Amino acid sequence: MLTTTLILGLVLGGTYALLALGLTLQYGISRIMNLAYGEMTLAAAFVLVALFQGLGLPPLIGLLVIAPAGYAVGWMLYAVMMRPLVARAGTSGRLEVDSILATFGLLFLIQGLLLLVFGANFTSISYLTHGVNILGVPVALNRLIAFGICLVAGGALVIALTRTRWGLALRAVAQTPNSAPLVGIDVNRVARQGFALGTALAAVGGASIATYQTFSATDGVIFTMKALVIVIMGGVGNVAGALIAGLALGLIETFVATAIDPGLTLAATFTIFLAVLLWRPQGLFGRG
Amino acid sequence: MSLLSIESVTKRFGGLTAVDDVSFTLDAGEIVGLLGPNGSGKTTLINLVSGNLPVSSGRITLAGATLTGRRPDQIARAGVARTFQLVRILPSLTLSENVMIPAVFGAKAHWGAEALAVAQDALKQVGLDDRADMSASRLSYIDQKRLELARALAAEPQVLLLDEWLAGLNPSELAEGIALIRGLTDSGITILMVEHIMEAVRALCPRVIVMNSGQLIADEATETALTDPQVIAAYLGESVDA
Amino acid sequence: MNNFSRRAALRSFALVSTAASMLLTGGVFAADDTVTIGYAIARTGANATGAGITTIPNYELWVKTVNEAGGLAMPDGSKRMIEVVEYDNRSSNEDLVRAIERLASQDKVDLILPPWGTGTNLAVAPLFAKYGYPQLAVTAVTDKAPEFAARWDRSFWMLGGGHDYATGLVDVLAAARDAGTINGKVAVVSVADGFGIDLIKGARPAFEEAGFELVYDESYPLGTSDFAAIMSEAQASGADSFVAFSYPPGSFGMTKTAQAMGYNPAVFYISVGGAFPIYPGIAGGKAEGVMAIGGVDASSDAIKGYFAAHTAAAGNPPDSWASAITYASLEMLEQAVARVGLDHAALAGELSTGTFETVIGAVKLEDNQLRDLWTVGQWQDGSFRAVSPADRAGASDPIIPKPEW
Amino acid sequence: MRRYLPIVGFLVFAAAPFAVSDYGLGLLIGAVTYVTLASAWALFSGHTRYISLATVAFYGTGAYVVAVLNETLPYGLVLIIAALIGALMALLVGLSTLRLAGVYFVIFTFGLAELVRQLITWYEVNVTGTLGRYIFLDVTAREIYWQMLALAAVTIGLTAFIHRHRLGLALRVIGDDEVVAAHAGIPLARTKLLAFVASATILTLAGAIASPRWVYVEPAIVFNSTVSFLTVIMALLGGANRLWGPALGAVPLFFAFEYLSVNLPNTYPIVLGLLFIAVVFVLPDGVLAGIEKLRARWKRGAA
Repeated sequence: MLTTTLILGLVLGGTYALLALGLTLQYGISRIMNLAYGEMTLAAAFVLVALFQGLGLPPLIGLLVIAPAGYAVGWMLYAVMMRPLVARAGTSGRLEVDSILATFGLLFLIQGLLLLVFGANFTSISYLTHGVNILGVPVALNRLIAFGICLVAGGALVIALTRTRWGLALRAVAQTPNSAPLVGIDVNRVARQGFALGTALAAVGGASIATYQTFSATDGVIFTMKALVIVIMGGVGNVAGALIAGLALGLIETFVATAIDPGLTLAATFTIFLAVLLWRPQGLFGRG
Repeated sequence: MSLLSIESVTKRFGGLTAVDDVSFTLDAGEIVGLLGPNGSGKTTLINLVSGNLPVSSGRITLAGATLTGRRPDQIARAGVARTFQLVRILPSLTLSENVMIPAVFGAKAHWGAEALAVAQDALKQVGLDDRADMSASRLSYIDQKRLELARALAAEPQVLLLDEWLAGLNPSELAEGIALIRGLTDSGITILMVEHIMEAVRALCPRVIVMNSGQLIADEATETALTDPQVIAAYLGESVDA
Repeated sequence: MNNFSRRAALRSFALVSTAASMLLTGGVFAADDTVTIGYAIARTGANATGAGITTIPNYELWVKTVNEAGGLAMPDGSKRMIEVVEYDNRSSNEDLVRAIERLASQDKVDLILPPWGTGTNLAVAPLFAKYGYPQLAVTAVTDKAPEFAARWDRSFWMLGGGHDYATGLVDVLAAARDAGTINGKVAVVSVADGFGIDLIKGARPAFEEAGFELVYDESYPLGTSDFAAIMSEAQASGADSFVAFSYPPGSFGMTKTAQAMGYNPAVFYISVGGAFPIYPGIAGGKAEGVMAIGGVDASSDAIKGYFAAHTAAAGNPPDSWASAITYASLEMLEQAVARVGLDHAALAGELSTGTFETVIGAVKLEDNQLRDLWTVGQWQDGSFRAVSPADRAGASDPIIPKPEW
Repeated sequence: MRRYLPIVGFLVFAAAPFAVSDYGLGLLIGAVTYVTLASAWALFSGHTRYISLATVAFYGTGAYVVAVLNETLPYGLVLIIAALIGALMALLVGLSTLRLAGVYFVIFTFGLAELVRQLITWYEVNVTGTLGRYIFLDVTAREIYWQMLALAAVTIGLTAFIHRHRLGLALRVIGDDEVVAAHAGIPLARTKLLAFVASATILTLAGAIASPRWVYVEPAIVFNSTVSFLTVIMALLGGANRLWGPALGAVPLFFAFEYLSVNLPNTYPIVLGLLFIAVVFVLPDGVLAGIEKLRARWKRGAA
């Protein structure tokens, strides 16, 4: 039983972590509190289904198209919409308010477009649904693939952030945006990259969710919320933290569902989330 | 009888001891310079006195009343006012509102015309009384510094803590600033000022306290301190007149 | 600041007076040669999906069908075209209530069609009653339907209550157990909202009375997207019957999870969503034998014709539970209008006492409720066929155990 | 003369139900509800700049209290209990969260609304076994309107009072710089708590007053996070730190939403989204500040 809980929890946590990676970058590096994050993942999910059903493109190939497209969209969004807000805010705290408002508008805009283009129906595809036996626990292949994507994307990000010059610049901007320019970092460029990369990850997360979960055009806020919870638990801008927090959350939810009461899974999530906020607002794995 | 007394005060941040067992006292009406190289713990000490940071151990008293363990607002109401190393004005308020705040929320709790009068007096002391209704966000840097001083004065404090209040001023502004502080001491207020500008320290403070790496290394007359080998050693590598 | 506030107050009055003129005038419809029918339905928000599947396509199909036939027939034999006034209730009851007030007091439409959902239908019931409009509440499942029908005598409740569906299911399972095809253990999960609670509250005593043992009985919150833990607990419980009182995302998620983990209970029952046309696709073409709430007499010509018309108009077939009843409610309205006209009192009386020919057969309401309901259906040969009540004409025999995925 | 304008205005509004249709009254209720919510929200958040997304946690709780108690207690008492529960909840939340700064506070309040919803759901499912509750109260739409109008008047009156009072100044200082506020002698925790509790009590009461119109109540209906978002947007649009700002944001936005849902039911979210983005870019400090700026420019042009 414990093995089952552990494996199911890890698989679930993997999808959570993947969902949160993009948000932690956008929020940590670009300082954009992106309320439209869930809609962005949803848009990618719809595109994946459209590619699969319309063009017969296998989802794993579709991912290779969607990820760079997400990067491009994020890049443009930042340049057109976020950059003016960042410039206007300067060092004051108003960027928080402005980004909440602007991305709230974006949330409606994307949701409206999705409803218009794809309709209000539940959408789902069947792709690699058969089970694979892991230590005696049957797990759907598509979930395993999503878990693998999470590990690859998350691992690559952690390595890129800790081992490369580019990663150093990103981390510098995340931690001290005001002093980063002093050491010759182009904060605007880094922030744009962070936002674009975050959007690409949101797209990858959404596309992999589309392979195993039923969704509809109004589900975005659920994704945003899960991602937010994990980002806060892991520490803003902390990729490794988001990975660990995502996995932990998956384990906790599975544990609560099996050992206590499935009715309390979401309540447990929010309780832990609020407790972390009060006890360690910098995140479980942040400094300080 | 000393007014402000610092008794074996220590502040640790994790493994770092920023202020290490520091003791000294200030008499009423005294103006004392607090010197030391960057990172020696001066600003931390100011933060401990004003309650911005809690002490790790030790005791601070004002006229016999214990300040340690109390919140900044309680310490402010007890009669301690301060300025900040990086100037902190309130941009969305007018000059007169900026200055009025400690008068309203301080020990005397003035309100209405009375508070306005206190604010106006303080603004006059620093020479900003003609712009009382202007938004503080539109002030120049020197005027922001003046505003901050006026705000500290409007608290009608017993002890004024100045954290590099003269830093960043050009020579003529500096002369003005020194004259302004000297004017204050004449009114009987007690001042502890962190300062890097030796010219100002010489001109204003008969006595200095010198810190290095969190420890108090000298508490003596200014002229003595500035020739003290220990003090000079501490400043080595640092530009004294930076 | 103070000065400014006063100016702002002045300005706000100017603004409000513009708004007020908007309140007082507004759209006036020429009601001579057309029949205006209004509805406030969820185009956006949480209810948009349910409304988009069950309610909106049927309203649109019916209006199109009637208008193509020359309009709505009146008692005098004349025909009047239907003109639709539609608002988005944004899945918010506040907006919905206001929209109904607008339809009734401002637009003064001839008829109002109800919104989608149990809570929404209850929220507007006092308003329908206040303005006298008949309310054909289809997509509302509530055990309190008899009370509501008594409280608001022009309201009609057409989808039964949780108790009906729970006992219908228990009947099917009891017959199978008595035949020796399944054991006496049941694993049941329910979604934690009004619908799930109603069903599980009806099901617990019914199962107990029939001698079943509930070896797993848990609820899960609305918005749960991962069912691996729940399904593996149910699988480990030793029950032959898996019962889920679920909403579409849950129904679909549990199906996929069960397939992935090779969970093959003899009875696999889910609730809302199981009768959706997209379900076989979601089940990867392996829907055969899955039971769900609702059902239609798939072999009847009326249903076949309705499915074909719906597919032609909306691009996809209807769901096999509330859709046909929704359409039937509109046919009832159409026939009642043809008999007594648009007078609300007469219309309500006719709906309450008359007999109507509809896609679900002849309908006669009992105490303003539709009681001839299909409670359990099963996917058989690509159609979702009603299996309970077994003694009703048109019922198919259930296939138990369900073929493996 | 101008001093009496708000009073005259209040009387005009109080008499309005006699002149409008039922739908008109519905619109008035909606508009006044959002004026109340936005003004009450701004009472705490406008000056302190703590963006709270917990509006619906209180608003929904108010409605739920009515749903639970409406059959056992007289209506007036139910309202009082709702207000008390809101105040108590705000006190607990405030004590634990008001030291959270900036975006952490935003997220916490967002999570709080969800937690309250989940806990009530779990409690109802597992303890009382009745998730949906009915509110069959003989409160007419007019009475709801008058109650809400009175609450709006009280909220704006209270805001005006606080603006002129030391508390208002303290809140403004806190919004600009908490460190300075503390060093000027302002007790941070107590000041913030006072404003937060006042704001939350009004929000809860607003939910309690509005609830009889819903008839049927369940957590998914009453804890609809859109309400929190709309409140924030409305207050910020008008100018959250001004007395009439929230009202001036709430009224036009409310009517804009109504217009959109009537005339563009299919593209409503798209237009709404574009509208928001436009507001952020064109009127960053709210309508009132925008008008002020325009006037200043016009004056300069004239001079």
